[in-house]
Amino acid sequence: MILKINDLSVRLGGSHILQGVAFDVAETGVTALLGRNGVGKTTTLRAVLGEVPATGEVLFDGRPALGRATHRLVRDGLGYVPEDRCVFAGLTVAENLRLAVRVPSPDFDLVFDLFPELRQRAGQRAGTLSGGQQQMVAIARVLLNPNRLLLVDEPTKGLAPAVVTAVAAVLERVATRVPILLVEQNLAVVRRLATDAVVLEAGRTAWRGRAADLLSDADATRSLLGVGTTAGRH
Amino acid sequence: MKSSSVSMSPPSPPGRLRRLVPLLVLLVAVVLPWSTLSLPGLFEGPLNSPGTLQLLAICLVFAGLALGYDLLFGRAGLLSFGHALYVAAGAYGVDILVSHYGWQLWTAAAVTVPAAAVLAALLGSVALRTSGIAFSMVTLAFAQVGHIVINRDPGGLTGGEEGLPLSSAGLPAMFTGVVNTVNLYWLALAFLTVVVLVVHAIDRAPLGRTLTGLRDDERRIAVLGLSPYRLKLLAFVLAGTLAGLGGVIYALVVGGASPHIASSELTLSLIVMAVLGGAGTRWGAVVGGFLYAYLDQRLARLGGSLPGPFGEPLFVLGTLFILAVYFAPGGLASLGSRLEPLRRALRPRRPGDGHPAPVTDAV
Amino acid sequence: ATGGGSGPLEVGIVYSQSGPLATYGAQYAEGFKAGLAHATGGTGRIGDRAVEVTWVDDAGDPVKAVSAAKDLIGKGYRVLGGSTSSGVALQVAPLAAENRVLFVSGPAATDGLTGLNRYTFRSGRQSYQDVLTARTFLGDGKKVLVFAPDSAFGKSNVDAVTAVLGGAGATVTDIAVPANVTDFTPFASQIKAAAPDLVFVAWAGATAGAMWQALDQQGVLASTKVVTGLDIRASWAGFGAGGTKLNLLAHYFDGAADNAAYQALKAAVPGGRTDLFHPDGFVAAQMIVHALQSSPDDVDKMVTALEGYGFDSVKGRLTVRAEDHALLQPMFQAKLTGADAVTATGTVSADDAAPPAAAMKG
Amino acid sequence: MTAVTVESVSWRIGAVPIVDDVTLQLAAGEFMALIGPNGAGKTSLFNLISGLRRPSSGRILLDGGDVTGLAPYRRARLGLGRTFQTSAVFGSLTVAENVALAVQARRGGATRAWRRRSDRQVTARAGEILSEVRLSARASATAGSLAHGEKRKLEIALLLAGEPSVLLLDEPMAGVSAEEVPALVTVIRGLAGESDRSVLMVEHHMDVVLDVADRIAVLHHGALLACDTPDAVMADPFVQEAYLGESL
Amino acid sequence: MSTVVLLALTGLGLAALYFLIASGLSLVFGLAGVLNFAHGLFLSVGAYAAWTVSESWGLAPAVLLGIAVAAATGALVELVLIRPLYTRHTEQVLVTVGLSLAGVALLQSVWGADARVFPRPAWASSVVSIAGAQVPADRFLLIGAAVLVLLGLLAFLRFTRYGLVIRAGVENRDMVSALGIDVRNAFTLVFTIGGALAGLAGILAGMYFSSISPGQGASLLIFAFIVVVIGGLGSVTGAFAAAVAVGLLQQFVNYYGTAGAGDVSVVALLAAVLLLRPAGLAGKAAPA
Ligand SMILES: Nc1ncnc2c1ncn2[C@@H]1O[C@H](COP(=O)(O)OP(=O)(O)OP(=O)(O)O)[C@@H](O)[C@H]1O
Ligand SMILES: Nc1ncnc2c1ncn2[C@@H]1O[C@H](COP(=O)(O)OP(=O)(O)OP(=O)(O)O)[C@@H](O)[C@H]1O
Ligand SMILES: CC(C)C[C@H](N)C(=O)O
Ligand SMILES: [Mg+2]
Ligand SMILES: [Mg+2]
Repeated sequence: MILKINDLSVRLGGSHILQGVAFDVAETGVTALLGRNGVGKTTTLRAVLGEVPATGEVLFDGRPALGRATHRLVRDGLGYVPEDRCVFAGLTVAENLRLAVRVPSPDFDLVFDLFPELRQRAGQRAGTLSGGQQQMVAIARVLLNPNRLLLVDEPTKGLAPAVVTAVAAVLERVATRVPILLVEQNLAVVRRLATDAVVLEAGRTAWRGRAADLLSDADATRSLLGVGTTAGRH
Repeated sequence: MKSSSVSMSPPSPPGRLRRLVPLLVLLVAVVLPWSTLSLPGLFEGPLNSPGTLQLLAICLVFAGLALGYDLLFGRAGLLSFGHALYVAAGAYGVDILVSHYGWQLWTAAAVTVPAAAVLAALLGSVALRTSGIAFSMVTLAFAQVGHIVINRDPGGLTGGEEGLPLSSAGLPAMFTGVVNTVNLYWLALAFLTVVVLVVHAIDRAPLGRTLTGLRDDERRIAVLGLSPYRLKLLAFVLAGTLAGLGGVIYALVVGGASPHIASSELTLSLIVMAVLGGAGTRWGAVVGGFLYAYLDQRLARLGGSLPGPFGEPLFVLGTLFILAVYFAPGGLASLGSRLEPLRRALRPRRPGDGHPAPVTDAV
Repeated sequence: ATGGGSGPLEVGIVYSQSGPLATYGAQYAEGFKAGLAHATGGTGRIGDRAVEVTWVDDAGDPVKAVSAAKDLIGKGYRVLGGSTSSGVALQVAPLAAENRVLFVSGPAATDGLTGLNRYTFRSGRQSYQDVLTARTFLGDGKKVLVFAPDSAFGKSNVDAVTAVLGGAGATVTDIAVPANVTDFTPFASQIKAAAPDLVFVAWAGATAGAMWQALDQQGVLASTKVVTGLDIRASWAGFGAGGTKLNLLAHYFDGAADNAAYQALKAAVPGGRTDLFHPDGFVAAQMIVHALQSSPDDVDKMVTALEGYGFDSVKGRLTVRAEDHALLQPMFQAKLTGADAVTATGTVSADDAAPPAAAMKG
Repeated sequence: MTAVTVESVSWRIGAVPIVDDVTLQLAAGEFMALIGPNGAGKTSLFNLISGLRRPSSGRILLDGGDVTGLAPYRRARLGLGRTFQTSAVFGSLTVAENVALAVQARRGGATRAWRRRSDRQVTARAGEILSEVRLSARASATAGSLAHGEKRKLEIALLLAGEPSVLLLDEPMAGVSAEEVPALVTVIRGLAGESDRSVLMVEHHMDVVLDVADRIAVLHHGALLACDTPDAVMADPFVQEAYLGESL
Repeated sequence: MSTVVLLALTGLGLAALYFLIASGLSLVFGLAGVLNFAHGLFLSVGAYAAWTVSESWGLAPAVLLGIAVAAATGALVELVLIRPLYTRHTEQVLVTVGLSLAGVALLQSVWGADARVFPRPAWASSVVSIAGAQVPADRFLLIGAAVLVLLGLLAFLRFTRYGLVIRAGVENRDMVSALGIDVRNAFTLVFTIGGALAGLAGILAGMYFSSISPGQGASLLIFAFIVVVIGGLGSVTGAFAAAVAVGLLQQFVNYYGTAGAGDVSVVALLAAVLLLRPAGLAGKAAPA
């Protein structure tokens, strides 16, 4: 297990947002973190990363992660693609990428192979990129460095269908080398990528197990995710 | 932090009680000059002594000025570095008309305040063509010109750096002489009350909500069909008018005008007051302005008796301000709301009493 | 409060303990204490009543000064002193008249205080006296240039020079410089270009050093006679290399005069080195003691007693002119002989340095 | 009658065309979807129509009237409403206040400095709208603390409050959880339900697009490639290849 | 002719002084986004530190000490005051306002309010005769220092990643950390450099005026603000260009215009530039 989460609890602005989330992320493959809007998926990722104060236990690569500085966790191989992309609007695309480089030989080939557009737009300020282009920058940033685990929050949001497919393919490729904890609303993507699945409900873990088991169980998906198993097929 | 203006149900009894608190405070403030109570340490003399009343009057004026500024800064999100200009316009305007031209006080005030509003409208309409830090700097630039002009004593009107004492000839007898300090006190209290009424009315009215919206997202305001520019100008002129009025009262209370009130330091101290108390909150700026002015005046009185840097009022004020920013984020006004969870826990919960349901129930 | 009878006689001094003029304030306060002891024969009492002095800081801010004055007046004080800066003095003086209390202003040099109202007096010199002293340097020069900040202080100097030297047949022009200017070079070269016979410099404050530097570098000090006022000792070094070329008019410096009052002051001042504003405090104490001696309680009697009062003080013989309360006093001419040494080169009598009488306004 | 006419509109940054000579007509009551790869210029076109940007050339007409030079707020008053791709809500107001502000912006009185009885009706109307977008439960939450999907719904609520006759929706479904999609589709379809309302919607969820759109416009590199019935557009080989790609 | 030369060269000297003061301000503002009202205090701290030891240590070591003390002040302020407030941007600025109030008062209580004579090398008081103009030699010292500072800063921004890290950190600190970068040290470094630059400027200003006083730094700050803003927020080259414009404008207007028009013309320039190009001379178009 690359990541073990136990009894994770977060309070923000007076509300108890996570109330004892518990699940593990396997050493290989994609673990999907699912749930409706506002159940705390993003908050879970941010808590693991140390961006919000949390209590409980988080073991990353066998070492306690809570309380460690974010940048140290990242240097130890925890990559993060945030939900709202968080590209640096004032920096150019090239600067955004350069900033993300942590190793002597970053994998620019992979990045430009996947997103050729980023090469053309190297000099453009990231704030003026289209939504989808920003998403590309955000994903590209973690692909430059080798990682032990990726936390990826809704990577296909706002992407054109062809790009969704491409990103899914990228993640699939990446997942052969690095395990991914993936938050995703697009069940088609989940179906294609996920080996394991965790469902949150109201700040608690409501379901965990094999992704295939969840997606093939119509009752479970309906009650946990509110959709039939056929939803999300494009 | 901000009280909901779309209340879902009538205020509960304790809420109504809390609304009475300001009225009670006002009442106490009005009758205070009849009290001979001494509060050693807090004030030099008994409450009804001229020295104490003068001190309180100055505090009240600054409380009003700070709240007026907070209409701009805390509500509409406009960080003007030139607010002092409109205070100075009020103070010098009335002072010049009374002292040089021998006008009667009320006539002079009736001309000065609208003039300050017009000045704010003119300069605001130019400055608001920019935004963000550029806006701050343009307002600073305008105010700086005002400061320079006042210091140069054009035509002997302003008295330059020596300031212009308010000639008592044009003043009603009720405002001259130390025994009449109490009238200045009431005047200052009336000014503060006016500012509070105006700003709080705006807070509760649609305009308050719209200004907050403007602060949050200008683009969105525009596509909803409201002109951000006009809204900002409206806030700027309103705040400028209140500042002009405050300047008039200031000149009366202090007995004149000096270039300090046109300086960027005055604007900075207004910002400090607003933040100290809690910018954008209901009572924050009032509390901050009152407290700042009180300490500023009192520390000067205690100055000689304190060791080393503590003898410098600005050292103590600056340090206090830094500590407040640290330990009372959101200002002094937020100290109360920090106790809110505790209070809420103690209060029996009734279904649908309009408080936010816990987040997790909502999803 | 000062009830009749035998309570202490209360005097309130509102002055700069902190703020930009704190040094002036400190000298004033030291001088006042020395003067009080001197005038009461070391007892600090008038008759059987002790003089009790309350010291209040105004931080150089008129608002605080007015508050403090109102507080003191409200508590029954009938005698106020202090006012280190002109801005404060002008704001406090109206309170004296409104409330019929005696106000003896301190180092504030503005001419505006003279003749302002019946209840206001001054214990220092006024700008006009500086200018009258400067006239003694004129010789038979005809072109006079005033170099002064573009402020009320500067303007009053320009006006005074125009009246005094212009009246003596000279043509007076002026260069008014922004008070907060950073580089004086353009102005210095303007003076150079104007080639006047005499330059009167009225400048005080932190930038004086840069100003003298510029005048020296552009050759103004070498080519023209330059007259200016002498500030406190700590500032002398700021005259820089060209300082010895200057003709100084002085309100006061240590050693300008010698008499019993000077010896008393010298003995009381820490280190024995008296400075520019010590006499102002000393004189204020002398005037206040005289006023209280004439009547401990009746302010109008105090005013009458002070009007026309002549007495010996640190600078020599002083007289309070009855018409407008100008304080007639001798002034001095001096030369800088080193960074820390000044020698007197002449004395201007109180009469020669007497400003024209102003009408009493209130 | 055309609701929106875009007449040879171009928008260039430097020499680079972002929107390139687009001509488009949205009929009254029509529901048109605008698709295209990321960076095609869809949001930019919205910015031009709503007035946040001025076109480099070309004209924009609203209900037949030229609005090319008008400020955004003037266009909004003419009945043009829009949502933003990245949610732009009033973060420090509550959800209910957000909507009430929008309602009042429409009905007048948003800049009134005193209260009136009629403000009650505004509040009531805001409540209705919130339940329409299924956000009632969060009415008193501060909008800034909403989860992403909730903000998307609030965006729609703000739009509804303006009672616009022309709606520009920029990716309304992005980030909305699968469960909520059908309900939101219902809301959006409802928007267009009233006959005179016209909708132009950017959306990458093709199932939604196909579900609601009368016509689909395709934008690529700033230029309009096609504008036709859904079937025709879906059959277009370019759309198939460059936009839809192979299905997951 | 000699007048024009004199005005031009002293104008450039003034520009150099403004730029030296503005450089640290611009760096901290441009990178860390903090409009540092305490910059003037840093100036005074450096100058007083140098002044205190100048007599016993000699001028050169005193200058170094002054710069070091100001740099340490900058670092300390960042560590103690700015860092804990990094999510609260307005408060960061406000803390510097409080600091400038308290700090100047502290200096005043220690050294008194009066101006102190600041030492300078003898040659700095001499004049150089150029085309008939007597140009004070210290102006060349200032101009040289300003050019060196400009080049140094450009090299720092160009050849290190700090510039990038901090610009990104201002936008979203969490995200920079999430890229594995210790953004906190970068901020401390920028404040340290800002402090050192302020110290240098304070010392040179002390020599320029041949005196220092507690409020001197703060009173010079307003021109530095103007220079930074006209130059375009955070652009060091922009600030340099703006300083030259402001220095020359002020000098020439002060000579040829009516008295005091210099200040007003600078303020007018500021207003004009901002109204025509809200992002300043070197500013880029506002983000979409
Ligand atoms: N800073 C905050 N203060 C208060 N509440 C917050 C804060 N941040 C998030 N929340 C609340 O916590 C809950 C969980 O938010 P989170 O962003 O983790 O949800 P999510 O599962 O990622 O939802 P989505 O699918 O919409 O992205 C939401 O109800 C949100 O309103
Ligand atoms: N200010 C600008 N400077 C330079 N390029 C810009 C600017 N604004 C937009 N662009 C470019 O214009 C193109 C169109 O952007 P736009 O946001 O309109 O795309 P979009 O079609 O909405 O894409 P998405 O579906 O990803 O949101 C993009 O390539 C973007 O990078
Ligand atoms: C002698 C002067 C320097 C005193 C003081 N500056 C005043 O205001 O007049
Ligand atoms: Mg989320
Ligand atoms: Mg878009």
